[in-house]
Amino acid sequence: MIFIFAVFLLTMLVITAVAIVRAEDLFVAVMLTSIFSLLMAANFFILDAADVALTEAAVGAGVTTVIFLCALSLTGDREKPRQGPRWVAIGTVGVLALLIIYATFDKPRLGDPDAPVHQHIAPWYIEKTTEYMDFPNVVTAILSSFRGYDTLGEVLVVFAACIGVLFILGVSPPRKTQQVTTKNSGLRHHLIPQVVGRLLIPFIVLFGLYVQFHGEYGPGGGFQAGAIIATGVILYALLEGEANALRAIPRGVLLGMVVGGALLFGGVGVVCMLMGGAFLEYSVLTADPVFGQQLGILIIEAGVGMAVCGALLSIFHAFAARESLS
Amino acid sequence: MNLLELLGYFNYWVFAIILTIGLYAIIIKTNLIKKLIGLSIFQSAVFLMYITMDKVEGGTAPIIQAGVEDQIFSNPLPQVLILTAIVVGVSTLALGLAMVVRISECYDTIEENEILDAD
Amino acid sequence: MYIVVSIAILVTMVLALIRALMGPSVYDRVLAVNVFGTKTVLLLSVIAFLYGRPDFLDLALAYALINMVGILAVLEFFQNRSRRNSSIKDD
Amino acid sequence: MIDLVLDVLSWILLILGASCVLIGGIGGLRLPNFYTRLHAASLTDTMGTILIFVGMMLQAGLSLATLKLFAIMLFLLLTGPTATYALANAALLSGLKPDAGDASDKPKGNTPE
Repeated sequence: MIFIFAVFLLTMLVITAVAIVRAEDLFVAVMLTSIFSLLMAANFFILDAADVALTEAAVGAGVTTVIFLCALSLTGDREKPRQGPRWVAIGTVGVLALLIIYATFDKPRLGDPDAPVHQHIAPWYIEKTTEYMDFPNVVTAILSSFRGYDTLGEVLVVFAACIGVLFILGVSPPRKTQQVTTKNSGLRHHLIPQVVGRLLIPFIVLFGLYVQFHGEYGPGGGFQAGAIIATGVILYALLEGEANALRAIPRGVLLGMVVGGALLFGGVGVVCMLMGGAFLEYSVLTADPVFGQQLGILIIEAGVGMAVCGALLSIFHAFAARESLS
Repeated sequence: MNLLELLGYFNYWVFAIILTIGLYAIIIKTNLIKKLIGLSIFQSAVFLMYITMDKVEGGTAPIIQAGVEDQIFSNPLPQVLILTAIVVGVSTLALGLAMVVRISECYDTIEENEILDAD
Repeated sequence: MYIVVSIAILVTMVLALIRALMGPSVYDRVLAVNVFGTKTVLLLSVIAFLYGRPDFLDLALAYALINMVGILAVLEFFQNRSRRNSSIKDD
Repeated sequence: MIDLVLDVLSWILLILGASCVLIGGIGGLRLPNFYTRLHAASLTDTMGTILIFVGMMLQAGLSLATLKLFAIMLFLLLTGPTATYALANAALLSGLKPDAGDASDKPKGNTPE
């Protein structure tokens, strides 16, 4: 049964990938990228990865498309056709594909319960989650507690990427500097999208909060919630103009969210050390170790959500502000 | 090797094909944004491989249901790795796009060969 | 029975993908992307029932809420582009 | 008895919805120009969505899942026609003429792409 879905979805995935690479209009390529992301999320879902599919949905449907479009409107959306032979590259990647396909025959087949991946530490995680944390979502438990160091590292990478974008785009462009035109947003004149959009924004933010705080019990967590809330604010910026969105949530607040989220995550770790445990060992936070774990996970998930939401919005505003300058 | 077993490898083959499509775009396209799109396709292929590995036959997503005994769960560990990687992927993609925007402001083009000629 | 429904949705997704690849105008492609998004929401809901885990409907809910943002962003970008092109022509 | 009736009813709704979706998909591919294709898309967006979701709600019974399904249906019914409207409006403003007599694929006037 899963094979029917897999054959359909994966074939569409390959066709879309080929079409993306062949498209000469970059705008078309970006639109096909959003189809690619939808297919990827459906694939993740049928392969039992509900959390990953939710992340792909939250990120791929809104944020990626918007950032790509902002960059396109700053650079130009036509790709110049390439002259010269391309059979060398085709030959190289063809041989590489055949090599990888040959290597896959050594891999355990799809869904084999005896595969080495499933023997190592994963069963221990599944078994101990109920004992240590007493909530059902094993993915959240691993993400925030068992492998908390990893997640702290990832949050710092998001933080660093956000700072990098602000450094690169924050400086004023070399030409046409003082021409701040009051560009009116294209969607402002359309009544229906505006009304429906205004109606949707609170629900998007509410759903983001639900994903944030329900992450221990169902698919969700800080990463997904941050992306969903950021998408809601981006929708506001599309409808009301970017300047109004910036007035609603100023840049300082966004940066504060990024820094504060990362600091909250690290701070919980340090507090754990001060209370006699190891770094990010939440059990020592309260007298009851299970409740301590739950409390620690709740706080650091909030930190992750803040950091991701702030970082994505800062990146969006950096691109959009550049757009209104040029 | 019967048909079903061959089909079981289908996910890995698609991973290989998408990976090489992304690599092809990175190698041969001179447009920098197209290169970044190729990079994100490449990245998605790696995600697909990890998620393919986590599937267990007859398993369900690793969220323990109350009152259901003897459930098989798919492997949660690759899911955790990929979940964080997706968000990190978007922010690094934005970093790359920011660099492309700066390059286009300085050189007025985002074609690689024209930039090399201008230098 | 859910399988019949999901296969119908999958076939529709294939048709929408063909329309997205064929064009001919950009609006056709955007329309195809929109149809594709709606069909993904339907497919995810049906699969959640097929797998017997209706608590995973969150995913379909996320897409139902967020999908419009991408379409609106594309339209706004497109309007800006045509306005920019016409202003270049005017100069 | 009532269970059986509900079951049969929900299957009928699901099959009807699936056929609506399929017809819309075929229409989106086969119809001659953009504005006619919009009609096909609206068939899958509204009729197919309502039928399939009501069918699934009857299957789910009274539970949290029904509430979520209702929310998804509501948001799809809000966003789908809005997106289609915005699309049609943008196409009209850019000069793509809805011409009933001419069934050609070629856009008229100075349309971008």
